[in-house]
Amino acid sequence: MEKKIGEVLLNVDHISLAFGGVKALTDICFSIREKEVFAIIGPNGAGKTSMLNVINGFYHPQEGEITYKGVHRKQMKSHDAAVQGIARTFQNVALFKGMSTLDNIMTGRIIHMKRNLFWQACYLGPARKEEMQNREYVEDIIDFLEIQAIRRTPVGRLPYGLQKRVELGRALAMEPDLLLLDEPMAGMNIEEKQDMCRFVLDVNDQYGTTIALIEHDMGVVMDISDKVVVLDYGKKLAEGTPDEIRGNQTVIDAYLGVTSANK
Amino acid sequence: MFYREAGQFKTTYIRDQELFPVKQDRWGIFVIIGFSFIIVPLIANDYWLQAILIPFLIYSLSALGLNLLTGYAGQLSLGTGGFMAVGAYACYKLVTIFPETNVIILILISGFFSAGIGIIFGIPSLRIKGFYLAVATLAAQFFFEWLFGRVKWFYNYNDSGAIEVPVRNFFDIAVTGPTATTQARYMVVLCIVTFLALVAVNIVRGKIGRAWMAIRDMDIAAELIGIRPLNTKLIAFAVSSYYTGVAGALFVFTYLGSAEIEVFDINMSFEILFMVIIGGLGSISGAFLGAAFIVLIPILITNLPRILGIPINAATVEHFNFMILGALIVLFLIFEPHGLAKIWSIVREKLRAWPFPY
Amino acid sequence: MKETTATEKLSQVLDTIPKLLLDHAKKRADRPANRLKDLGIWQTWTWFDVAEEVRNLACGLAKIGFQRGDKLAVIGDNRPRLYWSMVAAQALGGIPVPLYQDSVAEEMVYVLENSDAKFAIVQNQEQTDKLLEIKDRLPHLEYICYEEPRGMHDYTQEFVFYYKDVQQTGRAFHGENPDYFLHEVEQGQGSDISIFLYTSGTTGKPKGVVLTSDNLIITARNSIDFDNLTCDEEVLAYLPMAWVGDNIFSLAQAYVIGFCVNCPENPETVMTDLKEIGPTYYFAPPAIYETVLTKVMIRMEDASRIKRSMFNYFMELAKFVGIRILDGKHVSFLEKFLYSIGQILVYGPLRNNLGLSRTRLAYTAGEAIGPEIFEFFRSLGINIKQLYGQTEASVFICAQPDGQVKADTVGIAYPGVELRLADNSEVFYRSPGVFHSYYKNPESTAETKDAEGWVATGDAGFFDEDGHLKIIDRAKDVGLMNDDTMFAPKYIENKLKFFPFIKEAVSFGHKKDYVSAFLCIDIEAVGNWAERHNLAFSGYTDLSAKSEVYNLLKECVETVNSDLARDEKLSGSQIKRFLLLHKELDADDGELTRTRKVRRRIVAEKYDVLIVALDDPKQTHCEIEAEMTFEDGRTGIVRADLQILETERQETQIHTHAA
Amino acid sequence: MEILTTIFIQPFFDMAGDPILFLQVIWEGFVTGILYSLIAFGFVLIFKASGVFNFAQGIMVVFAALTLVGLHENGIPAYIALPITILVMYVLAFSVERLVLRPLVNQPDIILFMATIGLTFFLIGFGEFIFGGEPKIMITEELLLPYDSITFFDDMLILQEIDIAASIIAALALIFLALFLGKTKIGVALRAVADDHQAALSVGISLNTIWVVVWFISGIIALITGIMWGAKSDVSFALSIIAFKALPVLILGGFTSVRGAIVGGLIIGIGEKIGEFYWGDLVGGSIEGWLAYMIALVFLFFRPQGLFGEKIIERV
Repeated sequence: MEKKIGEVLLNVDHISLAFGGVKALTDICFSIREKEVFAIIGPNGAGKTSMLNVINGFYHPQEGEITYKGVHRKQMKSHDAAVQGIARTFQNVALFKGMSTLDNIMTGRIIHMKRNLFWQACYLGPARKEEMQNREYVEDIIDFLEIQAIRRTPVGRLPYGLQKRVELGRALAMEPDLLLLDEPMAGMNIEEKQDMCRFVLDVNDQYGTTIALIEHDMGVVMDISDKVVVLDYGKKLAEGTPDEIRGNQTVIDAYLGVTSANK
Repeated sequence: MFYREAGQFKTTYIRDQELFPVKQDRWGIFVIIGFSFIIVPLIANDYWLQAILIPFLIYSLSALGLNLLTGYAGQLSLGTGGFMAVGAYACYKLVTIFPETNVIILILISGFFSAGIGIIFGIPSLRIKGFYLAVATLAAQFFFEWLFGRVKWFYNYNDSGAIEVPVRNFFDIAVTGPTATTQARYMVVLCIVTFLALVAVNIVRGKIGRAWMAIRDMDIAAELIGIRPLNTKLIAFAVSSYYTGVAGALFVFTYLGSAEIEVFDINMSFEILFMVIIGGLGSISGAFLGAAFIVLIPILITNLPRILGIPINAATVEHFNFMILGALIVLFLIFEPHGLAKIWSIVREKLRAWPFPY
Repeated sequence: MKETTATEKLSQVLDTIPKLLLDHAKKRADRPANRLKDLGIWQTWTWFDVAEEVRNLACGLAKIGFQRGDKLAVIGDNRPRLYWSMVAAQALGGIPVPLYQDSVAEEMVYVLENSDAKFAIVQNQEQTDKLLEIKDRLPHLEYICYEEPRGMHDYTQEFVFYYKDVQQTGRAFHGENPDYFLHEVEQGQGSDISIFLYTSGTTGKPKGVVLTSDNLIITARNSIDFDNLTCDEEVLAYLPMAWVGDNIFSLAQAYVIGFCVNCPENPETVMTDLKEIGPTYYFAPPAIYETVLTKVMIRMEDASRIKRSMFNYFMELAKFVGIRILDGKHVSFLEKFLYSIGQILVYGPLRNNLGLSRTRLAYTAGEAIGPEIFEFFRSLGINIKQLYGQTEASVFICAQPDGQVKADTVGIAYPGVELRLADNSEVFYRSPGVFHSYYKNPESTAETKDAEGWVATGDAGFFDEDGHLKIIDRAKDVGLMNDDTMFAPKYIENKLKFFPFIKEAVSFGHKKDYVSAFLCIDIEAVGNWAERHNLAFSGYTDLSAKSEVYNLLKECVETVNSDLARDEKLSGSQIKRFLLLHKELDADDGELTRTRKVRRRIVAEKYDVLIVALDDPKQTHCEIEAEMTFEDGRTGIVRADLQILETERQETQIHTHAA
Repeated sequence: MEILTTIFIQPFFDMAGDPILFLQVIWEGFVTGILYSLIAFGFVLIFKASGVFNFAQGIMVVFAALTLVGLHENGIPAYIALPITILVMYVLAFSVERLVLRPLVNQPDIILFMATIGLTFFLIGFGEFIFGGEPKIMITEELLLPYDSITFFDDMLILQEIDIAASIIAALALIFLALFLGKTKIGVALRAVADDHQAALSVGISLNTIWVVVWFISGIIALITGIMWGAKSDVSFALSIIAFKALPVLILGGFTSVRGAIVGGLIIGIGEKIGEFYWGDLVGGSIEGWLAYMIALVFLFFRPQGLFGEKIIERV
């Protein structure tokens, strides 16, 4: 069925980023629209992750500007980005090892919890009510991701695939408008990948979340994304629909050829 | 073995997130609390109360405070002694300035002073991490050792340089000062510690506790999900210091009766740290277990030779104390780095799975 | 006893499930009626809530166009909402038709088509898809209603409804005409058709057993008195809703007496959910009890030696003491004392870990249960009993009263049930539970049920010395030996298969002088045994050929013989000669059905040579070559020379020594 | 206003007013600074090589000194006592590696840190048990260390010879170690360990050996420090306080930078002496105990990675 792509949600305008002398990103422009599944692809070290880090304010670009929900910003603290509805998952799972699945996902609700220390201390009245409401919300996510069985398991003990799923859950708990996924399917077997694809798509049209993802598996990218941008050595190589990208010669030379070779 | 969990199902989140969801645990804790409130005051003699139980409770409180900071929020601190001192001296000044006000309230208030100090010394935690921070907190330790030793105003210009606890009543029962009975002082300590322990549990199982653990486990990820590192860390420092501060006040007011700044020296900080580590980082019960361990060991070492009738002079005992304590620490770290709390939880799991091995 | 009088008084009026529901909604409005493990907790509905839910749903269905006599198919795991939809249908004078949720679309076609279901209420997307796949072949099926919205957002067909939307409509509808629902319910009578239950026919097409409200409710009342169940029972509904048992245990009984039915989160979590709920009243087929037992033993293997020996000691003790205590027999003070220690150290914790701490009453049925399994649970103090039943009887035909429980009988005739044995020892019964008819299948109805309402079970059996019924086999399979002693292959084979070492057994005796048998070893069990007696072997065939193994199995066979010797009727059918097959009986080779039942005819002709050899007392071994399918699907010929062993047979002896 | 002058202006006038005195103060600071540097150096060595935050460094100083003096008290001549002490330090290093480090390998840092505190307690108990708790006098003469004092500017500036000796020896020690690290195989391996353990192994020396060596070296450094310091005050466990004085040096210089340790030591030493001398009285004196920390903290605010550390780029 046809899903409606909305207005521009996030606009990246001539972004350049360097560490010391090393240029990580050079003059990158693209824009992500609401309800879109937007893929960033490129060989290793192409600056994909750096791009995400810039978007959610973890890195601060030397040049260029980012417009999110119509607001321009040069610099932004990562937690502000979170509060404004940008959530993300990480290339190598960044869960809180000491906590259970449930608690990990609950941390995603912190930005939505307002009660102060005093109420916390009594753990009744408003604080408890708030706690319960958020628990309910989180349980919906747990149900959605089909991880009921591991609710109480410390995430450290979970297999990699599940950890990725929990991490997605934590991001969802933030009720993000823009969800950044850094290689959500890396190191997964076929079934896990299929599940993850299903979840990503379901998130996209059930929660109406805009999704920007980095992924190596071309098949996956071409299947699920509406728009693809290709990076190489920190520069933008191409941008367009999956089909356009498939057709694009430069991309094939620089990248697709390579991966298909070592596949 | 004693667990009968079949049929203990939860129909609401409130019941599901109770402190002790398992009935047997609930009973256990009630028994312990009931025992310490009712039976102990009746049966325990002065030696037990004065030499073991009161210090045990106070140390537990202090260890609890440090555990919140180090075990939950992951910020290592070596300044515990200093923060305790702040609590103690603040309380002393308050009591002398407001003689009419109820001393227990003052004790609880004096915690806020150390909380404030804690925030100030917590500020570096934004820029520096791990051992750098630990060393930084030593500044607090030495600064306050110096401050309370040098500035006479803090000990009301006593010639002795010590702070003497005045007699104060609670519903015309003396609870502090020379005339207060050990029972009375024990009850005061017990009530405050129980109350604060409950509060601590509530904090750590809620939003704030999770924020702390998030920062502890992976600060970057925590920040990216919208947790503000500075606020979170500072709250941790404030709460932690509040606990240690109150502990300090109790230490002087209900345990020592009079004290000089030396009691809060660096070794105090270490003892508390030992309690936290041996008890188990990131566990409330650990604080109590650790405190019990550290309090009891020296008593054992001191009394064992006497019981066995081995003649041995006090100095040597003192030396043995140090050696054995040191050795024990190392052994503990080698054999159970997660501390007594971990051991207990293993035992508990075994009991739940009984007769199965796991 | 009070319960009884109460129920009798009620029975004047409350003769349908919906009426009972409304009654509970009045009498025990805020007692729990259903629970579902969902979103991490046990969501609970009181009887009042349930009445609401059912009413809204019913009204909603009516609004859409549900009329009296319409059939409503119900497909899904055990879910309160699905139970409610059955009740809603009954309230409107319709007929619910529960289906097996795991059957594929193809298998559903027949039932849906035969029952001409007009409505279907299904659990989720998966089931909906099945129906959509076959819908065009089901002219009657007009409406599909799904319970779980997950993944359903782009199902835009106008005939597909969301459960809650239907209830929404219903609420509105009820607002407009408040007395509609009550009026509909009042129209219902005990004699009305209450439900279609399709018997998963082992042979031929399934048959739709038609049961009336009276069938279900009267049977339920009897059973409640028989086991004096109360409204405080907790049961876990985890067996297929299409199976008659679930309709009695989780619906009829619950609605008559008003206890709470709990539904697991999903099929994978049944065991944990069982432990959380701790049912007071529990039903499971023998297979489940068996797996539980094996799990226990496996887990105990890893326990420390002291713990293990303690465990074994107390389990031994329990075998004698526990069971006697349960049967109210006398036990010495010392034994009582030891048992109570065991209670603390082993039985209590064990029951807790199995989730059976609170279980007052447990039933097993459907197949014979291994004595040691049965004893294991009873020795723990769990009052597990056997019952013998059929869909056609609304379950209950025979059951074991408390205190008179045996591993190998199914007990005495149930209250209100008359029993009769035919000459070929087939069991006939007559009871208030006897089914109305097979839907659209008069001839089979006639075959099974005669004019006076006697129903043929198709099972052969006999009464033992205390008048307990013993089911031995399907009547048609029971044979006669040349000396006219009864030969019940399945009975013997089951006894054999109770031994862990024996995977499969096929016995021959019909029109023969003596009974002989093929045995297939259980490679797991025997393999372990071999390793423990460091006996090297290269594979299945090799292992079965070992003489040590033969002797091991010989013991088993002889135990069975001495067992048989205790029934004068069967004593003659002791096993004289047996051999160990060189290969496992395999569904791929057509020797087993997919449900792992032996196809004796096929086996018989395939291994004709062997049977001949067995029948000829002079032969001590026999050449065989048989085609078999290997793991990788290749087929090949396996050649083997099988040894044949003579076994001890014993004189008939009625005096029973402890097992 | 009055107060402000006394804090912000007066002291500098005093400095300018009596430059020789100022020089004297700086010299004092310089000497203490050197000793701080030595301790910090031993500390850095261990931290680099085994990632252990060795809290026992200060106690090792005392322990070394105590052993030396203790042996001499029992009639063993200095020239024998000294090598024996060195041997003791080796045994210590060896047993620490065997009994503490090896069992705790791969444990989180805080655990190892705690272990060293445990070690500290043990050594205190042990040392006092063997040699008794009462303060002792360092055997300066027997070790042929000078103990006169030289004076300049007609007795205005007084330098203790022992201090000069101390600085020279310290300097020598540092140079020697620098060479050792730079030239010898072990030294190279040792520096490799700091970067990554595999590399170290490739050099062909087992981690355990390296750890023993490292702890031994810092043991010797401790001995040197102990002698010097003991010569200035007396030998007792009160000395271990200087260990705490060395810690701010570490924050300042960075845990892993040798240069940092040395420079930091001097900054702290001189800084706190000046602070004490010119400002101390304003607040009641003897502020040395914490001034060092304050200096370090203030410093950190502007350079979190310490004097010579590189700026850290965080990754996710």
